[in-house]
Amino acid sequence: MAAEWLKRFAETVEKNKEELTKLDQAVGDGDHGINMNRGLQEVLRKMEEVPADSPGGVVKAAAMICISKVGGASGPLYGSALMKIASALGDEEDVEGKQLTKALRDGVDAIKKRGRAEEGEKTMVDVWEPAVQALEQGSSWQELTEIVKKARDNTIDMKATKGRAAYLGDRSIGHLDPGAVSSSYFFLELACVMEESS
Amino acid sequence: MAAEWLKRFAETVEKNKEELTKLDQAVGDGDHGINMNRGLQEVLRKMEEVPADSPGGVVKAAAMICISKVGGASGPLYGSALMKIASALGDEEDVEGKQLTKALRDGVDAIKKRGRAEEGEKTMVDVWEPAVQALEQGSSWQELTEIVKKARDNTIDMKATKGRAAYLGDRSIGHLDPGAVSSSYFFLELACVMEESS
Amino acid sequence: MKKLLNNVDQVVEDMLNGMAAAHSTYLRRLQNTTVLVRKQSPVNGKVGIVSGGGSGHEPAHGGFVGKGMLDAAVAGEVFTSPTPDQVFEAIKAVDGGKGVLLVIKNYTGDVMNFEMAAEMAEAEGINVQQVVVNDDVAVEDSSFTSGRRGIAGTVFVHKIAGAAAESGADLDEVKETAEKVIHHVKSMGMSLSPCIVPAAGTPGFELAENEMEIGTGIHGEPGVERTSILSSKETARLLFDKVQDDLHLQKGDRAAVLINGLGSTPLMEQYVFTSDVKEILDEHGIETADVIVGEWMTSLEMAGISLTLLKLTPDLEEKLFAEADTPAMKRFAK
Amino acid sequence: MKKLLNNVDQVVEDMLNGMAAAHSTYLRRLQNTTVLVRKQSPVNGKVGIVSGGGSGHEPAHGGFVGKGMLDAAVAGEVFTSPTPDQVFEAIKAVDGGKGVLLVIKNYTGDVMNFEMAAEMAEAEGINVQQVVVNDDVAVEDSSFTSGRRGIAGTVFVHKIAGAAAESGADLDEVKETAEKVIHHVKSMGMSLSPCIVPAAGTPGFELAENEMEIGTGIHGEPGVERTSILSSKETARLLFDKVQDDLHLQKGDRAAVLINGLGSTPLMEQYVFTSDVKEILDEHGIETADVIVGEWMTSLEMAGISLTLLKLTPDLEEKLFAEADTPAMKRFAK
Ligand SMILES: Nc1ncnc2c1ncn2[C@@H]1O[C@H](COP(=O)(O)OP(=O)(O)O)[C@@H](O)[C@H]1O
Ligand SMILES: Nc1ncnc2c1ncn2[C@@H]1O[C@H](COP(=O)(O)OP(=O)(O)O)[C@@H](O)[C@H]1O
Ligand SMILES: [Mg+2]
Ligand SMILES: [Mg+2]
Ligand SMILES: [Mg+2]
Ligand SMILES: [Mg+2]
Repeated sequence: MAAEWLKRFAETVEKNKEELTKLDQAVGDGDHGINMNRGLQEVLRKMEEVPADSPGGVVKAAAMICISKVGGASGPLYGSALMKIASALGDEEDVEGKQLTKALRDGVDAIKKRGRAEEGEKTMVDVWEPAVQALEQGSSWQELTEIVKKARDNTIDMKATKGRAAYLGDRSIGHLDPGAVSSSYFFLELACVMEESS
Repeated sequence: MAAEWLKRFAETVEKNKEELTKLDQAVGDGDHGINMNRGLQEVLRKMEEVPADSPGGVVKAAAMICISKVGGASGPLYGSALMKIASALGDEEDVEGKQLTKALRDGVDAIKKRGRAEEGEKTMVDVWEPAVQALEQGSSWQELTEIVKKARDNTIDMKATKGRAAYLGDRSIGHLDPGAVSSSYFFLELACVMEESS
Repeated sequence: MKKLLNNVDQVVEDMLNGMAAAHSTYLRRLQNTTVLVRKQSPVNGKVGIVSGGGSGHEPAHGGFVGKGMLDAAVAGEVFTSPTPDQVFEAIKAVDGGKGVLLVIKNYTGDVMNFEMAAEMAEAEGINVQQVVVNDDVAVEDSSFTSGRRGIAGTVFVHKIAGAAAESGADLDEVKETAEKVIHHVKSMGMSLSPCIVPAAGTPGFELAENEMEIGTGIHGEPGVERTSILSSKETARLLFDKVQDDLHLQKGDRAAVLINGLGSTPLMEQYVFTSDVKEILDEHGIETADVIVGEWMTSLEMAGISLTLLKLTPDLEEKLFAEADTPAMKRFAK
Repeated sequence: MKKLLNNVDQVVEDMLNGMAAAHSTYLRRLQNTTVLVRKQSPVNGKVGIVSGGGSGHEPAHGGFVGKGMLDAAVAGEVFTSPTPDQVFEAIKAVDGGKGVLLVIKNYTGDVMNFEMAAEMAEAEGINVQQVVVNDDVAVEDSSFTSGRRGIAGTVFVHKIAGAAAESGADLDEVKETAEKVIHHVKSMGMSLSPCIVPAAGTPGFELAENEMEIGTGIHGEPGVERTSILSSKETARLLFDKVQDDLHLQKGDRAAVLINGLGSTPLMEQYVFTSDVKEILDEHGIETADVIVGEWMTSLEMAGISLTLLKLTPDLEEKLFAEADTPAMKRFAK
């Protein structure tokens, strides 16, 4: 499941690379699509070369690649999140819902710690936090999909106070946050994979 | 007469400044109009401030300004020509046709010497030489006008071997030489002034 | 996009090879990394100074590796912070036993990646300290946000902390010196045209023929205000006023000025601007101990300029004028 | 046209003031002229070296005024040779009794104006010699025409003749040294986009999005060939081949390389190109004694690059590495 999930995440990011870059040009420095795609393509290559034997193993390998290949803000953020998720998943071969939710909680906490960011600052946290909270409150995968999309779109009206968009002050309002959009792919693909496998 | 002539020359160059610059962009570095205009505007200012009392004096003052204000290739060339013309005119108050022709001969010779150029090299010499020869052969001012225009247009088909256009080799063919065009103004305005005063 | 290169994905790799080839008397590339280190690294008994960041700001930072400035520069992808493993390699390579100072420009990505590298180095017992440069007064200074960006003022940090390290100061002293520079240095920039990240292929923003952007960052981040084109004099006054609002230079103060072309602004225009800045400083009775003009912290081919003022104290001035010999900045001892 | 300036007609004036303000420890402006001279001029017992030309090539030539290079630089209007009276002022200011060498780039205008100045100086009893730099192999070498242009190779003439003069050589020796450099130096450039003369306001030529121009001059003169965009590797090979056709470097020869950005080509791209050039030189077994990368002889904001190779002899190499201290080029004695 984890391999399928990250594979689809990578594919979606690749497909939307230009879109992410355009969003980052509006409020940042225009490299978010490039950064994410560089790392995730490497994740794909690695998964083919040395398939990990547990979901935790898959995620851990992806974390290492994010840290060492992505760079920028998104590299350490996704990297730290995935690293914590991997730790929480351990090396069990099957992961059940609760454990996954718990792992994602560790992930979002890692992002908030590393990025010193809270909800409402127009960053990827604004997708991660509502998504994880929904799962914690027992939302279905179907419901998660809607919540993630809404959370993503909510960043439009926010004023950025963290990340590069913060330099724009009020001019950051009216744009989607690129990291929130890539994070929405992360959760949407997860929901997809989980629904299909359930 | 000399003052009127140079004044009209200056005005025509100013009017055609962009045209000259465009011609120089095609085969040179795009400053001929700017160079000539910078110098000739200064000539106008000087003529108003300290009117010279003889045609030779007017031309000499203009020569000095060309040398010290125009720069590039055209500065020393027009400057040297005008200097020799001034010498030939001396400080007499009236200049008759023959003396003028003789002076212009000294002028074109100065250009050829300073520029180490002959006819047919696609430079201002290709207007000066035919123009002076025509006067030497007794052409009327009316006839000079036609000869000068033709000489100017003849530079289109020439391949440049002197000046900046020479760097273009065969690609210089098909363009008017900017210095030939400014020189045509010089002779056309002279013809005009002489006709009117005759 | 018109660029002289071979492959957009290889541009940093190719560039680092070019830098190593051109400046082989100064520096070498650590194999399989994006790190340039001083030829003889580590320098024993000297605090090592490591800086770096996304590429596209050349000569920063590789051009400042050498005597009296940096021991290592870590290059990320274009406009993208380098990753922690690369920074860690740099730290290991330059630690001469007296510890290592990281000079970080204040961007979330840079801060996080360098911090992770510092954690890795500390785990290996290397003494690492860091300073974060945040000289860009275009951005509001607020403790609720990630704060101000680091831009061209970083060059003064390299120069002056580098002089401190070269003179044998210990890690705390070098860090203190760097922090003093950071405290005294303020910058602001503007741009006339955007730049194109090679892998993106399109400009980061667009400006009409009669527009300029005030307060642009060095990564093509949009600025804080868009106006119709101002003259050099007006621009100088606008940037000076903003910098001065923060720096409060007094009559009789000594300052160092750094005029930084962002990429495609010719030196001709930079010198016109210099002349206007000098006039304003003279008006205010500020003594210009040093005026540095050129390209130091660029933004690919962006057209634009930034103004940096450093308020000098005698100790900073002494270190500013200390000998330096690097590819991009050389200074004879006075 | 988007430029940072105040008045297109004042741009040279303003620029010279800026250069004088920024580099006051190196040079001063001769009042009411467009001449920058070494702070302490004339240097007694030293041959004076005067160069110059149209403006728009900064840092050339004012940036090379200082110890070990030029004694004076004369600035003309943008891309327009300075006038004889200005050159004459420079000659007078730097003659320290041992005579003055004029280093002229081979353009009809420059040659004529400098020659007229030399005539004026000789009339006043000053010993003046001149050399004409013609390193641009893009142009056919012919005695029927005005011959080849002088471009970035001029910087090597400044450096090496400057070292000769600094070492106390007499006028004939300095001239001979300069001529030897001229004989051994060849260059060729290309451009990706044109430049705009401020007073003209429109570009000198136009290039489509997929075109580049080979052999462009440094004044926006059209080049010799227009091709679709080549990679850096292909460009390096093309320029190298043309230069090598004339220079005939042999395996084991030592050469100095000067990579010159024409204005808006970022250092990033220049270093990519450097890496490709180095590879070609290595292939040919040519030893690169020195690689100089940056902006030395620009063409306003033109995008493009030129490659200059100087074939070294032991005496040229020694002078190339001699100490120099100027605003734009500094070199520590080895
Ligand atoms: N301090 C932070 N905390 C959480 N997320 C952040 C923070 N800073 C930036 N981000 C996220 O990172 C995204 C930008 O990533 P990217 O463009 O790859 O890096 P960079 O900003 O370094 O260019 C932003 O859209 C935002 O979602
Ligand atoms: N050697 C020469 N002899 C005669 N005329 C020349 C020579 N070189 C250039 N010219 C003339 O000068 C003109 C160019 O003048 P201008 O553009 O002002 O100077 P520059 O070429 O230095 O930019 C040419 O069009 C040509 O007519
Ligand atoms: Mg980004
Ligand atoms: Mg011209
Ligand atoms: Mg980035
Ligand atoms: Mg010219």
